[in-house]
Amino acid sequence: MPPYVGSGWAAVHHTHNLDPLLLAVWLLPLAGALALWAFGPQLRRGAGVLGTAVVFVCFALTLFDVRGAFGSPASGVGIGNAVPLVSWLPGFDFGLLWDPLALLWTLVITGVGGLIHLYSIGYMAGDKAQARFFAYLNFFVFAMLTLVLSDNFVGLLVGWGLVGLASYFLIGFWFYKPSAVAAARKAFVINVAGDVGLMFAIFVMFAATGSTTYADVFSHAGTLPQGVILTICIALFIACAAKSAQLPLHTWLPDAMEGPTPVSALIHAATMVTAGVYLIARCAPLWDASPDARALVGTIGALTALTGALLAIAQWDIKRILAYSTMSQIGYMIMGVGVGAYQAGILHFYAHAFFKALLFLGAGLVIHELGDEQDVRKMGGLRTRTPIAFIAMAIGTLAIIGFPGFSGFYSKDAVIYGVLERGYPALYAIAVITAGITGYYMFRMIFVTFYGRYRGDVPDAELGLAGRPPASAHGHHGAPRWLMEAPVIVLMVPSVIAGYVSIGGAGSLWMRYFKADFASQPLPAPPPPFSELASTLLVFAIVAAGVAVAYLRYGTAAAKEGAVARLRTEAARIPQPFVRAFYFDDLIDAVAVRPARALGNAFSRFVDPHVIDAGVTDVARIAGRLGRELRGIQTGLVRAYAFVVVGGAVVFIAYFALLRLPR
Amino acid sequence: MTPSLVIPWGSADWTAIAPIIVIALAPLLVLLADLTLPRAARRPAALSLALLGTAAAGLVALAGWGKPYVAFGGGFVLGGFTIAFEEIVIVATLFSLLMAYRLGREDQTAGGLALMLWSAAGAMLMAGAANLMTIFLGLELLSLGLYCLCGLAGRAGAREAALKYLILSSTASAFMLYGMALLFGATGSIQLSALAGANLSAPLFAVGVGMFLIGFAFKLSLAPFHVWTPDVYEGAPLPVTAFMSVATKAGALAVVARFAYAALSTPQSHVLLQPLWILAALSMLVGNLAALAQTDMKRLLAYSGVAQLGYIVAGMAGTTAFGLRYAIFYLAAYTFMNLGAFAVVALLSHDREEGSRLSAFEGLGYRQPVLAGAMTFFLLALAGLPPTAGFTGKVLILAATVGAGYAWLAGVLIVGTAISAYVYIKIVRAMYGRTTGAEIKRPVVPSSPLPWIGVGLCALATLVLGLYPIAPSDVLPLVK
Amino acid sequence: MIWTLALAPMLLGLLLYAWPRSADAAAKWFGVAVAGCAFVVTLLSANAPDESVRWLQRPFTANFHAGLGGLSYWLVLLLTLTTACALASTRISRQRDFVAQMLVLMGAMTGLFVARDLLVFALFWDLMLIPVFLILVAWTPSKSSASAWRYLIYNLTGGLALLLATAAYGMLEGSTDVLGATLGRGATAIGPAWGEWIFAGFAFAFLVKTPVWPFHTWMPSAYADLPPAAAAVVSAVQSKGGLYGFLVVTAPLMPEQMRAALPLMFVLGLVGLVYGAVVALVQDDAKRVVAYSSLSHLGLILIAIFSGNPLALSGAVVYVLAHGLFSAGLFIVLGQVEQREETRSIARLGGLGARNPRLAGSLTIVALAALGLPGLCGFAGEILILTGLYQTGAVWVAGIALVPIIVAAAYMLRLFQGIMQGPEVEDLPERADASFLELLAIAPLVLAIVLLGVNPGPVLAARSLAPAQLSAVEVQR
Amino acid sequence: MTSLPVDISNYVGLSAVIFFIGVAGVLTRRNPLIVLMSIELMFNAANLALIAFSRFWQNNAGHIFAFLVITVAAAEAAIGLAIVVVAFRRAKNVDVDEVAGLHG
Repeated sequence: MPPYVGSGWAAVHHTHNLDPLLLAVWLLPLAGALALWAFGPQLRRGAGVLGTAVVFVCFALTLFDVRGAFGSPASGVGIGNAVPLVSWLPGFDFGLLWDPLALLWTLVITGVGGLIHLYSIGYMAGDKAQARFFAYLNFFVFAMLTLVLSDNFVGLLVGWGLVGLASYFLIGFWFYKPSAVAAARKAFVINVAGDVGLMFAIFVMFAATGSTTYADVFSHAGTLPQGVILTICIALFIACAAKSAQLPLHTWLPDAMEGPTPVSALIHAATMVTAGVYLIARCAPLWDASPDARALVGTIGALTALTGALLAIAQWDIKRILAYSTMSQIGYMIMGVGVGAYQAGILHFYAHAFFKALLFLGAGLVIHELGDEQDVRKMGGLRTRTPIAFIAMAIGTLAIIGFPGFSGFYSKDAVIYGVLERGYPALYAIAVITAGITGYYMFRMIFVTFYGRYRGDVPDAELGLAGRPPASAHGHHGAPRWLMEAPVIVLMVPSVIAGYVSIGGAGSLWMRYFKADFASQPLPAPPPPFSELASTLLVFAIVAAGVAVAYLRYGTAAAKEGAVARLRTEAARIPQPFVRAFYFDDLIDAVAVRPARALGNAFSRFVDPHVIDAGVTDVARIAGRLGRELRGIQTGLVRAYAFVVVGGAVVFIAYFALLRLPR
Repeated sequence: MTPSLVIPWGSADWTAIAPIIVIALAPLLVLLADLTLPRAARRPAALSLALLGTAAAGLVALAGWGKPYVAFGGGFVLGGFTIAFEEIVIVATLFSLLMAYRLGREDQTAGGLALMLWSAAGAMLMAGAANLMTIFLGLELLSLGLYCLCGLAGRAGAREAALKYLILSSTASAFMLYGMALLFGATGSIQLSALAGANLSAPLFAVGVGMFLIGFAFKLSLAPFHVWTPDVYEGAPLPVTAFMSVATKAGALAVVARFAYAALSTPQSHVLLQPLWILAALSMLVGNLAALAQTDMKRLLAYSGVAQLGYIVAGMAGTTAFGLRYAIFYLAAYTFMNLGAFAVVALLSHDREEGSRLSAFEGLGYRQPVLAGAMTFFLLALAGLPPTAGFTGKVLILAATVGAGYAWLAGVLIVGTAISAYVYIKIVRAMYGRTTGAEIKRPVVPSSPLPWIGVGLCALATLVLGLYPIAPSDVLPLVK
Repeated sequence: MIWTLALAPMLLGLLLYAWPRSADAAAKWFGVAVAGCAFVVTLLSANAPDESVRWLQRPFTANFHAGLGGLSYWLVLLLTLTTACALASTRISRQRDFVAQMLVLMGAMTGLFVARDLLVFALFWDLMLIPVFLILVAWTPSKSSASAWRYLIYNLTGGLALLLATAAYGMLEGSTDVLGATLGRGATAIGPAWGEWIFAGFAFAFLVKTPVWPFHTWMPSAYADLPPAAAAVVSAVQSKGGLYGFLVVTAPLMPEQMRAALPLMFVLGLVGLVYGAVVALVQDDAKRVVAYSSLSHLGLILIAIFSGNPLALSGAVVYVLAHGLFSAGLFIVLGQVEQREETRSIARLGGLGARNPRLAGSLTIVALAALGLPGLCGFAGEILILTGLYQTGAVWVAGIALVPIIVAAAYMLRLFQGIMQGPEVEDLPERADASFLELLAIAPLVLAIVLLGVNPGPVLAARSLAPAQLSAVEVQR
Repeated sequence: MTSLPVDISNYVGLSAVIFFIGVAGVLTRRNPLIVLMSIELMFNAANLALIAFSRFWQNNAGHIFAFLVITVAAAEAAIGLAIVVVAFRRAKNVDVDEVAGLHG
């Protein structure tokens, strides 16, 4: 094993001072959530303001520490320190860890989160339960911070579970909708499956190292057997797959779009679903030590990216398009961090958080404007009706397809080339193709939504939409429009510039930020057959091709004219595998859900009453029958009794008469 | 043997049987009072005198504690063992008397009370009897009184019970007597202690033991010699049933115990007692199973008694010293819990109907919570549930059987107890369960409040014995 | 003092029958006050010295020996807390009689948990069946009392086995005063000749009481028919008697037999774990869902106890308490739902959350604790148990035991969503949301659920009555 | 102990025969009076055995016992007849099989 693996973790400085700043950042959202939960009804409109303020305060406090990330680990408090909190048993110690990785995630959670809170004030203004909504949002922020700030795997698991819970709450926020209830349950159960993976990883690492803290586990990373590390990595990756919607545990993510749009933006795009990326980056020492794990995770990431992109093509719901695109983009990130291109993968997370939040919030503006209409077939021509949304989504689209100058360009190219650099040409090929498909489906969405003629007044039947349940409006009124537009506008900026931090190669701000976190590993020989520039050009060409196809199909004047008929036939012609999302739901249903229910029914209807209980009831029945038989013997006739007595006596005497005792 | 005109027995011999003399003389006073006193005072006076006489006998018996003596040339042995059984008989008599205010017709009451005391005297004689002749005498004294007592109610059932008891019990007595004759023939002595040295291989002896045990298995209602019990218990008047359920058993048990411990205590002779333990096991099962289907409280208690006697006899399995102690302890516990249950039944009876149908208990928990509570307590005790003497007694019996190496008997005991739970708790359920439709309204006019004393004292004793078990400790040396 | 804790509630309960019928409603608060006082007194007597009164000297020594150390302390706290909460939330006909029975039950169970003598343990073991049976027959909705009989016969059979084993143990060892660490000689391990039988007796009683598959069929009907308050106490505390027994009776006294029984117990526990989970998935009666979920959870604890791993044992203790807290909470909240809507059918209920947010909130928290949400008490137990199991080398056991966690999420959400979410059902009675008092009744449980989940530290130290004895069975690998 | 002398075994054999005649009578006869007589027969069989053994052992105890038994049997007969009279006072037939009101 190379000695560098995990060596940095020995240097983690444990302080016994509780960093008040850190504690405040961590606990304020919890306090906010509790306050909103307890006093929500009294707060009325103030609930949103309170919730938003709390998150922005956390963001501000976090900013104080950014500078520390570039210096050396300070003594006392600040970046680079672990703060112990509670200890259950040896090996089960809980504390907070404040390092660049955690800081970055905290910034995104509180920053993007704050903006989405702000946006929600407007979006949820008409909802009676908005205090509850903000309580959940604040709770989510707390949970996510727990996840990223924990200095150990059990604490991570706590955060991991709590974000799943927050996600459940928010997906099922409109709990009177059966579809939302089902989606929430699905999301939660699949996330618990992920939690279970993480638990298994904890078992293995505890058995191997006797501890669950990052520092202890990672300092053993170099000495553990390959098999153990691979087991840990696979178990951890199950958790990542569930949380970050990787194959085959991704099926909950599109359904999760049942939640309010800000939720989709915050949880199911910007933050929670990238927890898997965080986890792998956090566990870099383990992945560094296991080439098999790298190959596996990289492959699944790539396949997820491709699957997501392919499925996004066939969607009509604007949020589901974005959901599949999220899945696809997280596939990129996972592939990046999976193969060891940590900085690139994280950069993609960082950029994606902005542009995907922007896309969702833009979509939210549209949905809001159209009274909760989410089907793009009922849209069209919205460029002028919702200009801010159009601009936002255009910027977001350009960013996501990697248009030069936009944030996605830097991050995605870094990931794609990083994969090639680390010797995975097959994955590279998938990544490049996926980029092309991304260009196609994103522009398809833009064209169908914003160009052409507005189709909201076209009868459903003409669009091939007959039979769908009516959209239920959650009631929008009251809030000024700028309240929603302001965060969108703010988000446009980082969506463009977020990638600039990585300009400058190895000496860039980005690389310096992570200098202590990811050991630089030698790249495998031979070097890639072509340079990064060539790769960039190749990707650009393929993306351009994808965009071009989208333009030809949806963007030309002719296409715009015949949109209604065209959409109708196209919807009918989508191949079945795409409609059924490649049968993943059916697979899970057939493998897990139905057998479990069948087993349960068999046990409760047959085994319990007719097998286990049968013996017991039989005994009772036999006893009762014997009792009645004995009653029958008792005829009341004296001579019968005398016969019994004498008969007994004869047997009795016979025993004694036949007894032969030794003298 | 030199003939002598001097009666060979001194005052110590008479002192030894003083309690028996007291309880045998008291009926004379009872009858005298019945003859002389005005009509209205007869019943109370007769009952008071009977109670006083019995209590006096109890005190006199206690005075003999710690003064072991072999009286009447080995015919009667006084010791802790004897006194323990005597006291149990006396307690049973006292509680039965408390229920006996309306025993028979008004002009029959005094006679009935007298007969009960004489029967008690017979049982007490059995407690101390140490030769075959006194055993026979005690047994017949006990039985003859009971034959009459059984018929003392104005029901056809009572007469039937008397007839059945007469025929079957006499037959059993005849078996026992013939067994005694064979034992005498095999050893040439009527002393139980002389049997200890007998030639075990002689068939005469073995068959004698067998026939002797049959007689007592009948008296103890051990299955399958229990067939008479339910009918007789059901037919006889309630106080008589209560008396029989304890006093007869105590007397017979004393004889069996003495026989087992004094005559057959050698390891070689254990095989002669083996059938007794098998009968005990059978009784536990048959008694509890048969009780399952009963709807009359007296019949149910009859079968329950069959099972309870099975437990007691099982305690003596292997004739260990501690086994005897715990058997006596359990007998004492059984006395209180059983008589307590009878006292509750007595309180439920009114007019001519004895409150012994199970339907009389339905909804009792809501009509008479205290009485129902007491009944629950006694039933729990009979079922061997804490915190009662029944629980402690059962632990001790289990310990005794396991300690003596009769684990299979302990196993049967557990099975029997499990069945019995249903029997007893069924009544608890009737008292507290949801009643069908409107709650049953029954006029409760107890014929006499006296059984309340019995209920209270029995409950107290059942609780105290359960938590502070005073196991008679020095009974064994006095078994001869 | 310790015996007072057990006896006073029983006496007060019996005295309650003298309470005037006209003040039926107030009887409940009397009960809450008694249970609350018991809780406070227990809380304050963490270091109370053992108490002993002589009972039997022959055929073996048995004393009324009580101690409040170790696990006893926590279980009595759990008992008194859940009783107080359950009584406070109860609304039932003939309240006076009900409270009286509940107090007797509480006293009897206190006696069980403080007993340091096997025979006294067995005494209270049987005693605590009686009030539950009486409650079942008197307040059961059906006339047949089938559930009551099932409960009684199963548990009594177990109790008798326990009694026989205790008597045999006493005869062999000469004393049953062996559970405490401070008094009496240290118990010796029983040899193989009798040990198996005695262990079998104990184990049977404990398995039935817990209950462990396949001895569980008394449980669903009993839990379904018991009034919610009683179901809460029985499932939360009484069923812990079995696991407690394994922890404090067989583990220290019969380590050899424990080890020998390990494969069997692992199988029973695992089967129960999966069986309970999948059956809970398809039950329509809300209380039966909880009942079968208990079967699943308790199977895990059984495995943990038998594994002998220190970590798993610590986890078992946490999970014993955790299960007590959340199952009590579940039954109480479901009882409040049933009171309002007069049904427990998940298919029939729905959408209550819209008008009963407080009720929904309560149910959310307890259901989350039950499904093992990280951060709440159920998780703390699960992770310690499973980590310990894996550490012992029971890799497959730990792996299989993970599956029911996923199923638990499914059935608990099905329970919660089926009742609280979805469209409102038209023809259900409309009743007010949980009152402030009802919230207050559940609040202590919720607080305990969170506290235990965040820091089970103080509980972890209390793995047994006598830590020194337990080390004998700790299998270090 | 060796087997009994010939003469004693005759007595014992006779008593056994009488005893079993009594048993058979109890089992087969339906008239309660004859049943009572059969029981007396069993008692007297025992008496015979007692006296025979008493002579064999040269021991008075058996004789005394026999007298006791005779006395007791007399008392028992008296009570028995009384009970029979009471039990069958209102019955047409004197038959023990008619008396079966208590059963189960």
